[in-house]
Amino acid sequence: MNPFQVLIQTIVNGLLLGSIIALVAIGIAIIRGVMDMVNFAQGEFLMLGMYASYWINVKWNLDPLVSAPITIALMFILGVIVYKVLIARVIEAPMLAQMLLTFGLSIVLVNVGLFLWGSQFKTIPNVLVKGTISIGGVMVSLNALVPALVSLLMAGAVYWFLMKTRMGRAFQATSMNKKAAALVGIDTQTVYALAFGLAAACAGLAGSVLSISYYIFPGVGSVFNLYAFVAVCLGGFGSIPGAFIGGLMIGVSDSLAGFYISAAFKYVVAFGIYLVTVIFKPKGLFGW
Amino acid sequence: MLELIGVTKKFGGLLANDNVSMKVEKGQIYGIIGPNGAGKTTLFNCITGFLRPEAGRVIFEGRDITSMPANLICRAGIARTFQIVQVLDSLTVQENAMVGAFCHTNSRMVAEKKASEALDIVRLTDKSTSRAGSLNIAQKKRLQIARALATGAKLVMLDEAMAGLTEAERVQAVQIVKDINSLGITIVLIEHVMEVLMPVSDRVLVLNFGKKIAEDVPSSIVNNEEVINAYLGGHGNA
Amino acid sequence: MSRILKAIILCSVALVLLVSPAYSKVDVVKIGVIYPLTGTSASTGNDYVAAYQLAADIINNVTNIDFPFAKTVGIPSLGNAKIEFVPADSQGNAEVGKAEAERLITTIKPAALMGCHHSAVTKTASQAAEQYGIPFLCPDSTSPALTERGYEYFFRSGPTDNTFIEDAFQFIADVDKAKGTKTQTVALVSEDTEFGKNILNVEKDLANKLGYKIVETITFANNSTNLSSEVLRLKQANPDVIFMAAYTSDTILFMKTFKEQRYYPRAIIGQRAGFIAPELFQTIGKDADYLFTTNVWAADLGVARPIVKTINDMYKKKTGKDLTGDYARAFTGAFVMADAINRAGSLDPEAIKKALLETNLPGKDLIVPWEGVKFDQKTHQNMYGKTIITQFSNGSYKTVWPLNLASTPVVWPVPGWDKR
Amino acid sequence: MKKYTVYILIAAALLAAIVLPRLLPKPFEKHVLILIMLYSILGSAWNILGGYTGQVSLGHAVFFGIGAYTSSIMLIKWGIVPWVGMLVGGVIATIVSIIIGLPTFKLRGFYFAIATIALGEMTRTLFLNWEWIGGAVGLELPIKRGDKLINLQFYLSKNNYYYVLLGIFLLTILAIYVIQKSKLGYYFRAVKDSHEAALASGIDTARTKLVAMGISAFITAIAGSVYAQYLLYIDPYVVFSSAISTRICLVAILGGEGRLFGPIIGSSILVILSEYSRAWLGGGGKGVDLIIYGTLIVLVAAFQPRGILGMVEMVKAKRQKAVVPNA
Repeated sequence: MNPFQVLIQTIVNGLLLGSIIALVAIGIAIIRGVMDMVNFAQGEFLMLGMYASYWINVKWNLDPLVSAPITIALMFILGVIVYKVLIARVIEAPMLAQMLLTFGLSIVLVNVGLFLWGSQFKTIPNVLVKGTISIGGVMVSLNALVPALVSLLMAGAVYWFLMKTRMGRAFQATSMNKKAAALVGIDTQTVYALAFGLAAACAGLAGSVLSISYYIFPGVGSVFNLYAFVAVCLGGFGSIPGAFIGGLMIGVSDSLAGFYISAAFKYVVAFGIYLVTVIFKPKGLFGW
Repeated sequence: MLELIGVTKKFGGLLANDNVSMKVEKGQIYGIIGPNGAGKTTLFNCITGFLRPEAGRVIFEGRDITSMPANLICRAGIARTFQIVQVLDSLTVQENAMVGAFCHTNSRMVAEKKASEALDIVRLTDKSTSRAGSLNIAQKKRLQIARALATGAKLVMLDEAMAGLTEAERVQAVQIVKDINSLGITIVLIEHVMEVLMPVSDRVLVLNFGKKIAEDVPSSIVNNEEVINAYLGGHGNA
Repeated sequence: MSRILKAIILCSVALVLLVSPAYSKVDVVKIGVIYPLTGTSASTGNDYVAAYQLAADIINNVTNIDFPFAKTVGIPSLGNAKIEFVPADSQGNAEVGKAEAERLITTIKPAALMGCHHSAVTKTASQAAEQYGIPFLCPDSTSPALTERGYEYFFRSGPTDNTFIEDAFQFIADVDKAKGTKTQTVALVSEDTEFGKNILNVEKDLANKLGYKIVETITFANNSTNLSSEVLRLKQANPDVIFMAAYTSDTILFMKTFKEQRYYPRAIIGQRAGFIAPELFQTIGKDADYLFTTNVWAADLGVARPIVKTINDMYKKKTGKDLTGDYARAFTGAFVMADAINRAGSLDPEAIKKALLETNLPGKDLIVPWEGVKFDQKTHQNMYGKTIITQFSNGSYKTVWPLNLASTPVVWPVPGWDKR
Repeated sequence: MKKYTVYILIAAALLAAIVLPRLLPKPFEKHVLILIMLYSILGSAWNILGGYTGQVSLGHAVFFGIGAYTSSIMLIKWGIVPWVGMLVGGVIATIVSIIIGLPTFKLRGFYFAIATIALGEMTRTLFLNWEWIGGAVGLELPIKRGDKLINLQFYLSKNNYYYVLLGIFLLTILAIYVIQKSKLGYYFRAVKDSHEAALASGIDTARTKLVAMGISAFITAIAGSVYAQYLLYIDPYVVFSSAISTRICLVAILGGEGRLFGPIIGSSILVILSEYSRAWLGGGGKGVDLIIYGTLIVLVAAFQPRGILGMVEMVKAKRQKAVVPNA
């Protein structure tokens, strides 16, 4: 590979990684945007989504991409239940209580996963999409490309939903002014429950597409969680395009730093870029 | 005492304050009126250091305080309240006032004393051990004033201290403003309720769309053509 | 609300009260084994425990195999007392490992402690044992520093990183000669914990000493989300051989990324850990083929020595998996310990320590291909530990080096992705 | 009369704290006590910044690690007694906290919290690759037998570790109490409640936050030094782990953030629960202990968001309300 190809390859790798980070980040951004709280358990929802895909594959031999609607539906229901049972109790509470709850939830979910399915790494054999294509010497793995495309579509769809649909506007109204929203007949509790469900469903979709290329184990969520949070902050908490672009930026900086500087310091560089950005734009690139 | 020369503040393309000049004399009650969005609060923020004006100067007691940090402006002697009330919810009423009083003292005793005096003036002494978060809106507005007073300010700037109050509460608030003024403290008031502002003010500034359209004694303001057209005429009893 | 408060208080009180000492019966020899039973290395830890339990089964029951302690019940010199390996969870965390060591020492009164897979945990747990004067036998951690501390009660039956890496370079020299290749450049890839860094340091020294050119050195973050830039660097550096030290998750990700980038050097030589985890084959299947790893054990050693196969079959019956180098070492350690206790004829730590120092097990009593177990009198490091090199093929490890143990001819150089 | 009762209560609690390790003979119990004290200190230190001043840090392991590393390096490389290293570590941590604080205090709420997580991870990576201080291989502290206080290493009696930590804890509590009653304490709480009101009261909010962070970092580093002396082994995964940062924060929130005795309550519950549940259930390898641990956190958060002390206060308030109408 000549230096130019290497550069392109590095950027492509970064974009592919970034889009996976964005998949998780979008869910965090929805919850933050609508409910003004942060869900530290979003990575664990991703883990559950991956296991759902895995077990559906084991039991009915369905490819994760085929079973994605089932996974999404399951995760949506789970999200609504989690909201109703737990989150609803802290929605008015101070930030610390919300943090505490979602922290605890993530510990519980990881270990319930460990309890039920053991700690072995699992992957789904014989997925539909596999192989690598070479474009001018640049290698693009198809089962990494699928999550990237899905991530883009998901960001677009969620954005469209929030901006253009009636329900989406109700979400937005609620996020801007709860009392006013209630006055015009929006049931904020329902909106919150749906928003939480939607975020969990996003994690479900992310789990489906990620399970074709990544290994699955109970701690898989934490692998992505931190990067996803940084992406959301970088993009501006609550902004869907922000989360998406933040994810891509983190991915690309990780990849470039890993290749051109040092693999050992790639996290330092990626986080450093984030810190420098928020120091100059404290609410992130697209924050409001 | 306080002089503004050509203060201009932009938000993006929007001119929130356009070349505003004004002069407040010591001991005055100075009113600022204007319809919603006229730039009154922005002007307050520019004076008190919460915003940096793009152009113009703010002079307080002969000192240029333009773009000084808000906390230093407070130390220089200008204290303010907020339109959206900002009290320290988890502290008691007394403690809220003490936070202001610590501006010029390190001693708890002194701060306690100053705070009690301020609470006396705003008639909140009986509430001094309650949590500020448990007060009603009128009490919170008065508490803000107490905190401002406790800082030992020479100039107190009140942002809509009367808005949203009942008739009785408003009468009480006007009385408090007069009491404070009688202690020799200069006051700048923002209101859009004209009836409240006019009787107490010595001088009134009218803002519309960020521009100063008049500055005069109240009796002249109510007869000013431009004010009637732009403000009273267009918006009735706004 | 107050009901919850009460519940919480009750729970806490109950927790405190329930900490009663587990009474140790005289007729049971208890040995604490500390491994990561939760957390990212949990599956490894649990398989270790299974290996100890298999050892206990063989020692405690009459088993019709030709192996020490198999034909008798328990420890003969202690009135056939049964041996019990009591697991404790280190969570892979040094502080927890030490706390668990102390807890075991003071509650179950173990005759000895064993463990702990992660070198950092072994360091702190053995510290506790040293403080209490309890023998600590480490069968698995490979950090050379462990036996350089001059501890009185610390013994290690397994080989150290130095041995593994020296043998790996010897393997390259031998295979170069046999196949007529010439390996000149190497890349060193290590994860960033104690395990990886130790190996990296030893590898650097040896490569320089033996005249190999290091064209790339990479330390990567343990549990990475993505390793594509690391792989790209390797691809650009294009070394003849890649040396790699990684735990399971990263090994899986590395192999996937190598394939995605369609890159394979002449050979990849792993340093155990992720490369001998059963999940590697279970998750990436045939893509694991041709991987080399240093090792202490492989099932095909059973071809020459049936007892090895028998014991592997027993383990497989118990867990559904083959033994690996890790678990075979632990199993071996269990017998080293049983042997010492039997010779000591008492549970007194000093007697057991003395017996350990006098250990002299012949290679035929082991399932690992070592000359035997005999501890250096000063460092307490087993002097006879030995490496084998295995190559993955069809889901199992085939011994390819040393040549006298090889069951399969080595595939060298390894075919690229497009030629499989 | 009321003050009198308070004094008696304090004296009784102190006495209990001193006698407690004598009543618990098993080293594991002492280990638990030591951890409780350690996390009480850490939680109290966190409380200064997070509880009183309202800046939620999820990266306090940075200061903990700096403390642990400074005293260890000074001991190993130059043979300087850990007490000196401890103070130097505290000072270095304070300087680092100011360097971190200057840019990050512009960030509000979650942005600050996430930035501190990122900083924690960055610091750990730097230490992992910094060979001079041992890198990933870590540092083993030389064992000094003979239990001299000056060495801060107690080979025989774990009680001494506990008493050292108890002493530091009491000093911390005292310092916080004094601060609470002073102008600084009022300023901390003002900054937490309303940034605008604080500014308008003449408070230099940035400086106030820096002071809070500096004090908090100093105490955290001191605790880190003692921890290194206790474990006698440190590496970046041990002392810079995000799990420590999280736990420090949980301890303070669980007990009731911004309350003097919140951390010791939170730490008692959290440490006892996690240590004992692991001891009983951890051997199974199924994570049951952590399920219980997590569930407790969830329950407290969902049903008593203001922490245990918040709950106690609420119960008290209810009783008072119930009494008042009759009286």
